[in-house]
Order: sequence, then structure tokens, then C-alpha cells
Amino acid sequence: MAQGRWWLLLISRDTRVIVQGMTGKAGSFQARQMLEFGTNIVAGVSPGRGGEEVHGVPVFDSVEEGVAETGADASVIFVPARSAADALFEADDAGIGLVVCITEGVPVKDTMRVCRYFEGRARLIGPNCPGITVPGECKIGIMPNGIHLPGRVGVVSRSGTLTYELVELLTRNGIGQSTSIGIGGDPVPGMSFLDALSLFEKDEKTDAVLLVGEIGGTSEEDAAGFIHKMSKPVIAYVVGITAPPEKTMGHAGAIISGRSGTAQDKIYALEKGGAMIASGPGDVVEKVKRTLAKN
Amino acid sequence: MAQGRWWLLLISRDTRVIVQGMTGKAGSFQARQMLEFGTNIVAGVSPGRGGEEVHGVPVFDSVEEGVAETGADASVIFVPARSAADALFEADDAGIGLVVCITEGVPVKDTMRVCRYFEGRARLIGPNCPGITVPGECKIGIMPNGIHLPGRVGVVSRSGTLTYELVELLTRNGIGQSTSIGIGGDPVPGMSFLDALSLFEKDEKTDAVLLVGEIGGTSEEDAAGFIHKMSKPVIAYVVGITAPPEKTMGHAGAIISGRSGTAQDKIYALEKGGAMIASGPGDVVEKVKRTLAKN
Amino acid sequence: MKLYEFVAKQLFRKYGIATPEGEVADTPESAAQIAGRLGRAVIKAQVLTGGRGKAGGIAPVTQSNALETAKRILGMSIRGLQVRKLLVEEDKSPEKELYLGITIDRGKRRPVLIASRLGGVDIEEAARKAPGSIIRTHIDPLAGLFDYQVRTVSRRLGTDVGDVAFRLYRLFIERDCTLAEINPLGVVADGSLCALDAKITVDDSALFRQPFMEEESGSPEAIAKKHGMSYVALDGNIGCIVNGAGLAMASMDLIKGFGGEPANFMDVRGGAGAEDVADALSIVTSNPNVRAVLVNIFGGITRCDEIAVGIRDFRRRMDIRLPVVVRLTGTGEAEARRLLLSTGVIAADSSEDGARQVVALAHQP
Amino acid sequence: MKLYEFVAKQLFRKYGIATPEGEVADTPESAAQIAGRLGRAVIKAQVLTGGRGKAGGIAPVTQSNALETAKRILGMSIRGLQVRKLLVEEDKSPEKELYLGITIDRGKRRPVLIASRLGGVDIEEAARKAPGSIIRTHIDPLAGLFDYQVRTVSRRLGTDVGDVAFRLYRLFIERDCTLAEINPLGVVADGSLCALDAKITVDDSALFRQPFMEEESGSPEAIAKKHGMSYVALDGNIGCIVNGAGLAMASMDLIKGFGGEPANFMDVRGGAGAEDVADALSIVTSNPNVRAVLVNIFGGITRCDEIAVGIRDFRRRMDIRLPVVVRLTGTGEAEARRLLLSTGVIAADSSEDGARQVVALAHQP
Repeated sequence: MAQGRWWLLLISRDTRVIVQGMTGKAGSFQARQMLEFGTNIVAGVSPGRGGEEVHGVPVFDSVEEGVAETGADASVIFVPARSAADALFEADDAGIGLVVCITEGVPVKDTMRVCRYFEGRARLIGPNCPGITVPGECKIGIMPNGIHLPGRVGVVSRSGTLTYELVELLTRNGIGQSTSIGIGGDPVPGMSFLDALSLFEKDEKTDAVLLVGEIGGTSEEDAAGFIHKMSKPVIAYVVGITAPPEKTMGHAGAIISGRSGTAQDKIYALEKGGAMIASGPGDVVEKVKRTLAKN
Repeated sequence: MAQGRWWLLLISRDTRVIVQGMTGKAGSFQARQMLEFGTNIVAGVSPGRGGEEVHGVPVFDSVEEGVAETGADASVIFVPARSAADALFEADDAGIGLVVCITEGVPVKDTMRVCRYFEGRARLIGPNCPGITVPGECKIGIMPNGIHLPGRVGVVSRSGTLTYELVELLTRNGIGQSTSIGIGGDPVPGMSFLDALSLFEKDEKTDAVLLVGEIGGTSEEDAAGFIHKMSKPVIAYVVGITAPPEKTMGHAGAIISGRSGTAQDKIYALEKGGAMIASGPGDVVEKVKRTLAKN
Repeated sequence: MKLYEFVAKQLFRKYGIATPEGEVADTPESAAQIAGRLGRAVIKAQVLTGGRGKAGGIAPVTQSNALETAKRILGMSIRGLQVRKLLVEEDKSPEKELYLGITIDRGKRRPVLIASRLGGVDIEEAARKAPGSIIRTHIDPLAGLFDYQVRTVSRRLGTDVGDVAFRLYRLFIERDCTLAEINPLGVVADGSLCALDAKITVDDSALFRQPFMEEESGSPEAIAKKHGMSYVALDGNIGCIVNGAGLAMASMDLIKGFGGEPANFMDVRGGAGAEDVADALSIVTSNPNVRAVLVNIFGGITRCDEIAVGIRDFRRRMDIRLPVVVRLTGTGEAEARRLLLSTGVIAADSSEDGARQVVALAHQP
Repeated sequence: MKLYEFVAKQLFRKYGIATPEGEVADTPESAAQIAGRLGRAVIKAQVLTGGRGKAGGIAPVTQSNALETAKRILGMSIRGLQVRKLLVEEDKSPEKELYLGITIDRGKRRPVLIASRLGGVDIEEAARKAPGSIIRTHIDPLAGLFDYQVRTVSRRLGTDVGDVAFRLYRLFIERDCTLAEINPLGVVADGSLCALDAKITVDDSALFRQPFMEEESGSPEAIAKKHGMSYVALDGNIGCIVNGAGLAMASMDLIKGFGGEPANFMDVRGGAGAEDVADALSIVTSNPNVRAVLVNIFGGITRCDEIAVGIRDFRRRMDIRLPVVVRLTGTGEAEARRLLLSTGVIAADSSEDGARQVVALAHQP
């Protein structure tokens, strides 16, 4: 209930993470991945399963109990879409400061209600997102373990696998990441591009930012105006140039309506805002490299 | 919509006040009283009456327009009970920082919704309250004009006329007030005793606080624990000692249920918390005088 | 406004909360007839107060003693309230009795769902004796009751009350309740839940948008309410007419402090005019115990001169010999003093002065 | 999911929003019969796309030309969609045409009520031509639409749309809409409001709690949806199977960049297994234009080895000669490579490499 539980940009090895939906298939699998990454998972939550253990981590009936017993301050959500909003409300009520919602297919009404409820309280990443990773420190989400490398590029993206691909490319080319954030592709996301850019701007461990956008909505355009206020360079890559208008490209909610939201519009806005535009994965690596060399 | 528009304790002659319901009988009458007091009323609001003037003050159709045209930062509400909540939402949405709701008979559900909506945004005094007065500076509400005297005693009270009586008594005895706040007698008030005490504690112009409580609820008890944390003395006067249990004493929502909420309980809690207890209006004056002399 | 148990149960059924089958009767004969149809039945006095059980106002009946029991209860008065209606219901004999209620937490400014395994008893008593048995869940008034909250309550109760809790909350919100209570909530043989008692209080301020009928009644309380005032009869002999509940209670405390006994609480509210005061005087002086009256008005919205006109007119019209002490201060004070000069009322300088004088007058033989 | 106009109008009526009287017909004869009963009528093609008016899919009819018009429209196809149903309605001839709609402002994370005096035209066009004519009101998703907001909208419109706006918002929220639009909202002769057109889109993610029937259809899009995948047919000749919408679009962009043309968009989503990939291959290769297929999987939740099994099984089962370029990386990558060794698929190192290779293969004669 407290006001102003805003999260620092960097989660760390000390962040105490709860996994909501820990006894489910995805929750259990991803919890193991996170543990292997080094994430400090202190508790799982599954109603009616309190007292059990998963991967040696105690499971509680409610987030409140989990927080009381373990002092958890972050949570990651793997519960089914129809109960995701409820799990989010529960996490916030229990005083969790950062909630990452992996669940896909959450009704947009539920997400709007949650976002409104979280105002001034918990910070939400997602839903339908890969989460946040600080290489060498902590991963809250489902990004694959092997792709990261500690470094000084902040990555923020609306997509999942495309993010993995780009992060891995950076890593393969020796470019490390300060923090990678997948904000998710749902029409209404908790954290926006703008939010992420503001955080990276303030983050002392970040020298440059890679923003990966896609068609639909105006989240990229909304963030573009902030770029020229930033002291750090931003490289932007936008996909969906070949997508025909008025078609829905996948569940990501990437709907083009009218002229706004096309890849061209986004690229135009981002370029005007001061971002360097990359034309493809290879070009992303090149531009990031060149930018870091200049700094 | 901005976060953290918390009001300073002291309204001043520079506070720009909007009167919602300005063309109504009570609104118009009280607006004149406030103008005579010296309050800087910059606008009235009455839907459908935009363009008119009352006492030379322009009237607008909406708070939003009033704020846009006049830069108002506070508002006082005289609209009927059934539309009071709507007027409160409107004031907050328009960016008003302090809203005083005079209206009596607002359904408690509406007040709860408004209080929740205002969290982290506008500050609410009332409903069903006399408002706030800083002698010599600004009055937002309906306290009679002639009773105040600038000074260093903060007054906070749940009742209306009893407050006037006590403020006038203080004044007649040469004891001035820093700020007088009538938080209102409704079951769910915006500003609570605890809120008011915290403000007075921080206020450099206040040396001592007079708290006037009455039976019902546990607002006095909730504030009592804070008193011993205060650096300033608190004199408390609680009415309703003769009220029989399980009776509703007036519209003030002063309902005694079970043992909690009786005048005796409140006096016990306040005394334990460190307040000096006054037995009647005369004793209030005596105790305040003695306290000020000691400081 | 409190609702009768049978009205509250009608509401419960409308919101899908199960109650025992039953009907209302106002004669012993019809009560016995209903009981006969139901088989094992309970007869419950319908009065708007607690403690009916202890007072003998609730009794299980058989075919043979239903008439006699109904007669007995219809003849009772409980805490001063005459029993005029009976609720005759099937006797459910629950296996468990829980408590489930929603009220308002004034300090937290939110509705609070209260649940306990200890149903069927006074919840405040249970809270004192076994504080651990009370489960409190605060509800966000914008977002509503969450699934996880109800799940937690059910887990702690050991009984799934999810469905009833959501229905009760919907009723509470849609009907502007300040209290909606099921005590006991019975768990019956087939495991289903049944509201064995029902207590609902509706926010008086919300009656304009709620379809409940206010009870018609000629009581002074009801007359005062109709005039927009608050009146509560008490045992003393000093009538009080004050504007503002706080000042009214302060005046009563002062009267008591000077050795007097208030005959009533009366708040004429802000903005009262001449006629309102005359009405207030009629109501207060309709109490035969009243030996003296204190009118204590602090003008603001209420104008002292209007009050004075009301007092003057009332005294002219009614030719009442009761001593009246009047303390008027604030807006229109000077004019008020002038108006009251020739009316024979006694002026007071302050609340304390007024209380002192009226106590002295009431003590005169 | 988009609703047909006639379904949306049924919903409107359920929520108390007035619509013209009318009925649905699927033969010219029944359309003519309904038109005859209504008198002055309009026949409207029921297809899930805009631009019906411009395409001639909406026509006022008289008794004499109703049959002929119905025949003509039932024979049409609008933006590639065959007209199978007609809505025959009374012709209201409104005095004014307004716009009223609710959709979601993704940036503000709230529903937004949009109103305009310029009804009856494309609202995005109106927004471009006369931005001042568009009134936008954001709605708090917890607190709901406020009276004052609707009052302000009505004042700026010059017409009281309060009642319709509240009903439309209730529908929008209760039915999990992402769009609920009345364009035009007609002001008819007696001053009352009538929804002359209706456009509703329901959130696909909320269909589990909404009673709408998904249209049954044998289209590849529908089959993909049933399998939990997203498929959109395009004009090119390179089939694409990718996990993740972003990576899918990146792959398509790369294909285009190398001079190729994607035949489709397909996102197999996270956690796809062997069978899902086989299904995806069936759907993609059912398009006769496809000359080569790119499978681009970045393993995470999706396991590469599972994908490999799916590809192998599909190729064994279907004996399809189409060249398939496979790029797999991430979880289970090594095992996947081993599984695919003997299947004749072409391996790619990266998305760019895969796109380059598949374009080259598609260009082979």
C-alpha cells in the first residue's frame, strides 16, 4: 500500500524474487532456468500448494505469506491469463516493488485496470513479455540463459525472440549489456519504451541504448521525443516494414490502423528524435559498435 | 493527473480558489463571505452557466476551463450531495491540489471512491465540513468571518459550530490561530485528525494544537499514537460524554457501536498518547493559555 | 436505515445468497399456518435491534406449539420495541456456523470484509475473546474485491465462501450499505451455505438513489428527520435545540456537568430558518418531561435573526410557559437580540452560561 | 474479433441504445419481404470490413427495387469478402449525424471516448482534416466514466449524448471491447438518438469470458488460430514459420531486403512443440504460391529439438519436395541439428543467413 515503491533500474543478485505459478509447467521450468542463471528466488506461490517445495524453494499459498517469510521484493508471474490480473493485484497488495508478468493472452481490460491500480505503487513489466535480465546478476523472466554478456548497452524491446536474437548477436560480437528489458508486445504494456529510456538515461552502468520496436500502437513515437533530451545515444531497429496495413501481425497486438503505427512512421519519428536507425540485425551490431567506439 | 500534488499546510492570500456550485444559494452566499474575508476567489464553476459573473468573479462551465483560464490551485464545493462526488473527481482531474467539500449528505460509498481516487493526488478536506481558515490570509469554507485572530495555535475539529464557538473563545481571550481546520463529521473524512496533526507538526507557524473530537469512529484513537511523537503540545476536547450508546447523534455519523468510539475511550486514548484533556470550552481556553505560557 | 431481517433476506435472495425458506406473518394464526406448512420451523421476532435471541424473541416450534409461541412473541417488546411481525422459517440445523460481514473501516476509508469461524455469536464479543479468529480483508472501493482475497479468506475459514462473499459485496456496493452481515452463515448437511440471519444497514445519505421505503411513523424522531433535523429522545428534562451535532453534544455534556439531564439530542443542521426552529421547538416540547429548553445557535450558514424570528413566532403561536434559554452568536446576532427582547426568553452569553442557566431553571419547582 | 453490424446492433439494443428497426436476410426474396414490411428501407451488406458504402454495399430501396438491389449486393464481394448476409433496416433520415466511439489509448493505458460533430464520415479522415472537431475523453478504468466528462462532451457536441455514452461505456467494459463505435449516431426528427451503424471489436484474449461465437471457417487463418498460432496470408512465394511476432516481422523484412517476397506471416508462439510445427508447415505449404519455406526459431520456451522433430516428421509424412531453410538457435540447439542432419533441410546460421538462402532458393527456376 505504500506510495513510491519505485524500482531502481538495476535488479541485482540481492533482489529477492517470488515466482507466482511456481508449481505449473512453465513456472517450474523457468524457475529452474532462473535459479541456474543465479537469480535469488526465495519463494514460489501457488494457492493450495503452500508447504511444498519446488527446486528446493518453499511454496506459499499467497504472496503475502511469501513476502512475510522471505522479504521478497520482486515477483514474476506465470499463472494462466484468466487469473493473471488477480495475481498482479495480489503482488502489489503484498508490497512487491517490481512485478514481471510473463503470461500471454491477458485481456486488455485487465491490464488497464492493473496499470491504473499500480500507479504510484509497484512497477510492472509486461504482460506477455520476456522480462528483465542484468547479465551476471539477475534474470527475472524467460530470456534464454546463455545469450547475455555483462557490459554497457541497455536493450529494450517489444518482442521476445527477436530480442534474444539481437542480444545474442551483441554478445557474439563482444558487446555486453547493462540490462535487457523485454517490455512485451501487448497493446497496453506496463513499462513503456519511454519509461525504459528514462531509466537507462539515469543508469550509471549504461552508455548506449538499443531500442527494438515493431509496428502497431505509438509507443515508439511516444518515446521518440525523449531521445534528444538524453545524454546517451540510442540505436533503434523497427521491424514490420513489409507488413501490409490493416492486418494483425500475430498476437503481439501489432495492429496497423490508418497511417499511424506503421514501421515507416516509427522510423521517421525515432530518427527525428535523434536515434540512429539500424536496417537489420547485422546493422544493429555495426551501429552499436561504432557508437561505443565514439564514446 | 500529476503525482504528489500535496498541499502545504498553509493556504495563503495567494491561493487561487475556484468555487464549484457558485451560482447556487449557498455557493453564492459563501463566496461573498470568502471574498469579504480576503480569499482570492478567481473563478466559479456551474455547468451551463459559463460566461456569467457572480460578485464580479467569472463563472465557467467546467473546472478544467476555470483552471486553464485562471491558474486556480484550490477548490471549494457547494454542489448538491448527489453530484458532489462527480464535482470532486472533476476537480482532481483538472489538477486542483486542495479540494474542500462543504456539501453535507454525500453517500459514504461516494466518499470512499473519491478518497481512493485522490490517493497521491489532490488533498481533500471534508465532505460535510466547515473547511480551512488561515486568519488574515485565506478562508476556504464556511467558518464565520469575524471569529478568527492570527496566532500560533492550530485548531482541528470534526464539528462545525462547536469549532466556531471554540475559535471565537480563543480569539476573545486573545489567543490567535495559525490555521483552523474543520475536517467534518462524516464517517469517512478526506483529511483525518492524524493527517492534520502531521501537518501542524511540520508547520513552522504553529506552536500548539487544539484537537476537538466527538463520539463515533476511531479517528481520535488513530491519531492518539502520533501525539507522543510530536514536538508540539496537543490540547484535546472530546464531546459526547452524555450520549447514550447505540444511538446516532445527528447526521454527523457519530455512531457508537460496542465499546469502541465512546467519548471515554477517546479521552483515555488521547490522554495516554500525551494530550492534555480539556473538560469544556472554558477549560480549553485555560489549558491552551497555560500551554502557550510554558513554551 | 436498518432493514428488517425479512427485508434483508429478500435482498439476499435477489443477489443469489441462499436463505431458509420462510414467510412473514403478523398474526399468530398465520404464523402457525406457515409453520405447519414448513414442518420444522423457527419463529423470529422482527424488530430492528440485536439481542432478540437472549430476549426470547427467537424460538424453534413444532406443529403443536407454533400458535402459542407466535402469540407469546407477538406480545413481546424487545429493548423497547414492540414486536409486530414474525418471520417463520424452516429450521436448517447447520453443521457449522460462520460469520461473514462487510462494513466500513472509517480509518482506512474502505469497505472491510470480516469473516470468522465463530459464527452465531456476537462478533464484537468474539473479537474481544478470540481476536485471532477474526479475518479482516480491506476492499479497494474502485477495484473491488479480488479473487485472491476471497481465496485467502476461504482457506483461513476452512470453508469456501467465495461465491457468497462476492454476492454480498455486490449487494453491499449496489445498495449503498454501511453494513451487510450474515451471522450465522450456516454450512448445512449437503455442504451448501445458507444465510440464517441477515443484518443490513443502508446509508441514510444514499436513500435518494435506493428504492427502500422509509418507515412511516409519527415518532418525534421521524418528524424531525422529515424536517431535515436529527432528534434523539433521552431520559432527562432539559430540551436542547442546537445547530451542529458537535455543539449539541457539547451542550449536553455541559448540562450534565452542571447537574442537569438533557431530555433530547437535537441538531437543527446548517441553514435552518425561522420555520425550522419553530418545528424544532414543537418536537422538543412535545416531550412531557421537558421542564426547560436551551436553544444554542452559533450562526454561520444558520442566521441568528432567522432563528430569533422562529422562536418569537413559536412563543406567540403556542403560548407555552416553559422557560427558554437562548444563546445566539454569529451572523445576524444583533438583530436577533433585538427581536427576542420582548419575548420573555432568557439570553445567555456562551454555551456554558446557557447550560448553567437552563439547569437552574429546570431545577426550579 | 470483429462483430457483424447486425450482431453489434443486437448488443446495442440489449444495452438500451436505440437502433433502426430491421432484420437480417440471406436471400434476396426475404430481404425484399422485410423491406416491404418496413416501408422506406436501407439494405446493408454484412461484411467485416469498412468501405461498404463506397463499394455500393449500402443502398436505400423502395418496394419496387428492393429485390433487385438485394440480389445485386448479395452477389458482391467487398475488399475480397463475399457478401452472404444483408441487414434490411428502416431508413431513419437523421437531421444530424454525430460520431461516438470508445477505444483504447495504448499510450495512456486507458479507454478513450471519442466524439465528433462530423459523424457519418471516416473518423480518421475527420481527425486529419478538422482536428478541432474531435473530442477525446480518457476514462479511468477503475473509476469509470464520470458525469462531468459526459456533460462536457455533450456541451461541446451541442447534443446531449449522456445516456448513450454511459450505455456504450458499459457495453464496452462488460463485453471486453477494444472498439465500440457508433458512426453515425443519428439525431432524428423527434430529437432522439439512433445508432445508424455499429462497429464492435471484442478483445480476442477475453473471448474465454464472452459469449460470442467465433466464426467457424476452414480458412488457413482460422485453422492457425485454432492451433494457437497467428497466420496472415500475403502475396509472395516464401513461406515463413517463426516463433515470436517480432522475429517473424524481422524475418519478413530481411526476406524483402534480399529481394524476396514473403507468402505469409506466421507466429507459432512460445512453447510450440513438434506437432505444432508440423501443423504450421501444413498451413504454410497449403498456399500453392509457396516456393520455399524459412523456419526461424529462437529457442527459449520453445525447444529447438521439439521443432526439429516436427520438421522431420512432417517431411517424412508429407514427402514434400519444397526446399526448407531452417535456422534454430537456443534451447536444445545441438540435439536439433543432429535430428535434422538426414532430412535434407538446409541449415542457416542466423536470421540474415536464413533469409538470404531462402530467397535464393525461391528464385531458382
